[in-house]
Amino acid sequence: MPEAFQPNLDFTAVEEVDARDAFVVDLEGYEGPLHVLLALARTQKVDLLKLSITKLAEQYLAFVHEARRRNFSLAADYLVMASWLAYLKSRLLLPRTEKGKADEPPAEVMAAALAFRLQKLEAMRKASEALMARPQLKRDVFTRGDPEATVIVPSDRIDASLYELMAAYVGQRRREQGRQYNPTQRIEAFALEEARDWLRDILPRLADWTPLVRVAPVRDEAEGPSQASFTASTLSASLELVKEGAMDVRQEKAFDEVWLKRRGRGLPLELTP
Amino acid sequence: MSDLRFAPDEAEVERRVEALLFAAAGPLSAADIARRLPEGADVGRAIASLRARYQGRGVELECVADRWRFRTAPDLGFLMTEEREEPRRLSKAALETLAIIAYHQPVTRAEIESVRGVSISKGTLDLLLEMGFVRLRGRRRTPGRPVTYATADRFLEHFGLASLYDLPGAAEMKAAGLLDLSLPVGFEVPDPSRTGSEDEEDPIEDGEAPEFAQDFVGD
Amino acid sequence: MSDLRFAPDEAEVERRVEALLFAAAGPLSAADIARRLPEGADVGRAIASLRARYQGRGVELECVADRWRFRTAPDLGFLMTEEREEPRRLSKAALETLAIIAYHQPVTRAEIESVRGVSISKGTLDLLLEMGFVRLRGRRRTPGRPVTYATADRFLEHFGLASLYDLPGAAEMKAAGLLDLSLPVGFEVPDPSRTGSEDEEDPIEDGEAPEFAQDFVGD
Repeated sequence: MPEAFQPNLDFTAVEEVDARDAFVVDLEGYEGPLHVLLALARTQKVDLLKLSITKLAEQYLAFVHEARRRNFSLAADYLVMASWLAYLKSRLLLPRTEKGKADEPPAEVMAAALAFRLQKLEAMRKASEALMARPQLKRDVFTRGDPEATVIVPSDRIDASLYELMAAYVGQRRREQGRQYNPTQRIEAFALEEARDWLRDILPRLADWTPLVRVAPVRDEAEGPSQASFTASTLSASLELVKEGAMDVRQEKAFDEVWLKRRGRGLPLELTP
Repeated sequence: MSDLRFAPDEAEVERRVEALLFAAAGPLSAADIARRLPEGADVGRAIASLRARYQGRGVELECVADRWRFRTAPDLGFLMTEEREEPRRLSKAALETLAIIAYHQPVTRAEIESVRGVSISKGTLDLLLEMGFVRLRGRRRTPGRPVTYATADRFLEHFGLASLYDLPGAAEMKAAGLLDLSLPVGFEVPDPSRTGSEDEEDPIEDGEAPEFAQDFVGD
Repeated sequence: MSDLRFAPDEAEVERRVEALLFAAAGPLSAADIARRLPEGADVGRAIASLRARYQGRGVELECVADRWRFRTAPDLGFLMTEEREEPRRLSKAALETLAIIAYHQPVTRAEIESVRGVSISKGTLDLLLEMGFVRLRGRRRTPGRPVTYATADRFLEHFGLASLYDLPGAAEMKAAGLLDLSLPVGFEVPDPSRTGSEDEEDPIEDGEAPEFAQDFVGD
């Protein structure tokens, strides 16, 4: 069998992992420096409280070094941890007689704190594993597939008085009266086409500004469109003629009289407010 | 975890059948069960044994259309109902619909809608029927033979009325300050006890309830 | 139908409790059950008796989140191929976060981050909230009034835990001081001055849930 295909079934290989190989640590699974530290600490195979922080610091620094060698960009917090560990290591190696900065706890305390922190993370890691190992609903255990729905019998007591019933009735009848609408005649509108023809006919006579109401046809019979319709359609048609360049329309201010005027041939479109 | 290939003993088959029937979303046939057990497992025996085991318990094994399922003992059905304690408030729509039915009965759905000016949601009439305030009364002898609605006994009981004659009329509404002089002429409050001529209607026949009410009719 | 006013004997109470638990769509508390039984019925005794009766059967009685439910025996999970739901895979980060919340609750986001040494992505807490495993519990009475998180009943139900005391290894961790969020001096962590009592929290008010969770609050 060719050597290259020999699968490595020797599980002790995992235990022989050194700082350099620790780089195989899945960076996606272990999101931060603490996770990497924990993975490295496990390779020391000791109780986390007996961990050699000096050795761990060396392992971590080797890890960071390896990452750089491989041009693997590490997030800033990995580097912060690296410098903190380098500092901690140097202090741990100092003779005990030399004191650190006054406002700083002894190096041993800092090391113990780190070990404790790793222990906490380890505890949570184990806890999540223990949780996942429990029988889970709909994976390992199942509740009744076809529960019998509880029939809710509605309360007999209903909040509704006779007064409310009467009020509800009267309220609606009132609204109904308000809605009554009996159109007695067909509404006829002054058609837009007619309005346009009408305007074109009288256009020659609109040499001066003329109010809309005097341009619109005047209703002279009881039948036919209302005066409002005559006026409205004439206004609409006039706007179309403005667009065609045949006339100008102006209004001094809102709700004011609308004035119409024929546009002289060749005059530019007058933009009036 | 048990090994599927290892032939389970009788007691183990029974456990498995019990678990399968319990977790299933519907009744299972013996074949359904057998399919999930190792070959040769005696499903019939396990079912018979389970049936005996649950006999007289709060839960029983029942056979429906050749399929098996657990269900609570029939005499304990009353436990599965839950009394709702708070009084229910009728929605505005329900109260208004009820008022129209009360005063204009027998009335069709279209007529109710024409007074209300909006269409009635399916749920509103359902609710009134379910509560026993309203009943289907008959079919109007007009094209389409629409169903007519009327109040049911529960309506009178709830509002403390001896009969429909006692439903307050225009005079009482006026006295209650609900009607005033500004009301247009021609406003009339119909007298429901007088309009209910049977001649204009056919009775509702069994099983021909309108679709939207079928959940409640026959309860 | 049995008469509710007639005091049922022990065996009958057990039958009824059995029927109620079987029929229920979710776990029932002893109080839920007692409410449906005649006064004075010894629900606790009936539950204990039922538990013994179903011990080792295909279906067992289990306590989750202080409530009771029947469920299939854990060793028979392999049979339920049709009923099994593809579990939503939780990432390692989500699992760790869930464990930290479960073991340290009530816990703030900053505290979760201090245990893990990295910031939590928005999606992680969202997912746990959405799955109903985690809920917003209150606000810590510290500057900034940070929101605290706790597990929801659904978490206990999913993992088959009777209460938070039954979290695996919780007692040992607590004894080892591992569940204390205040770390020894000299290590940079956010300052979580906490012991987990309600006094230090304000309840979450309606509508003031942090933005990312608002879809889930109030469920």
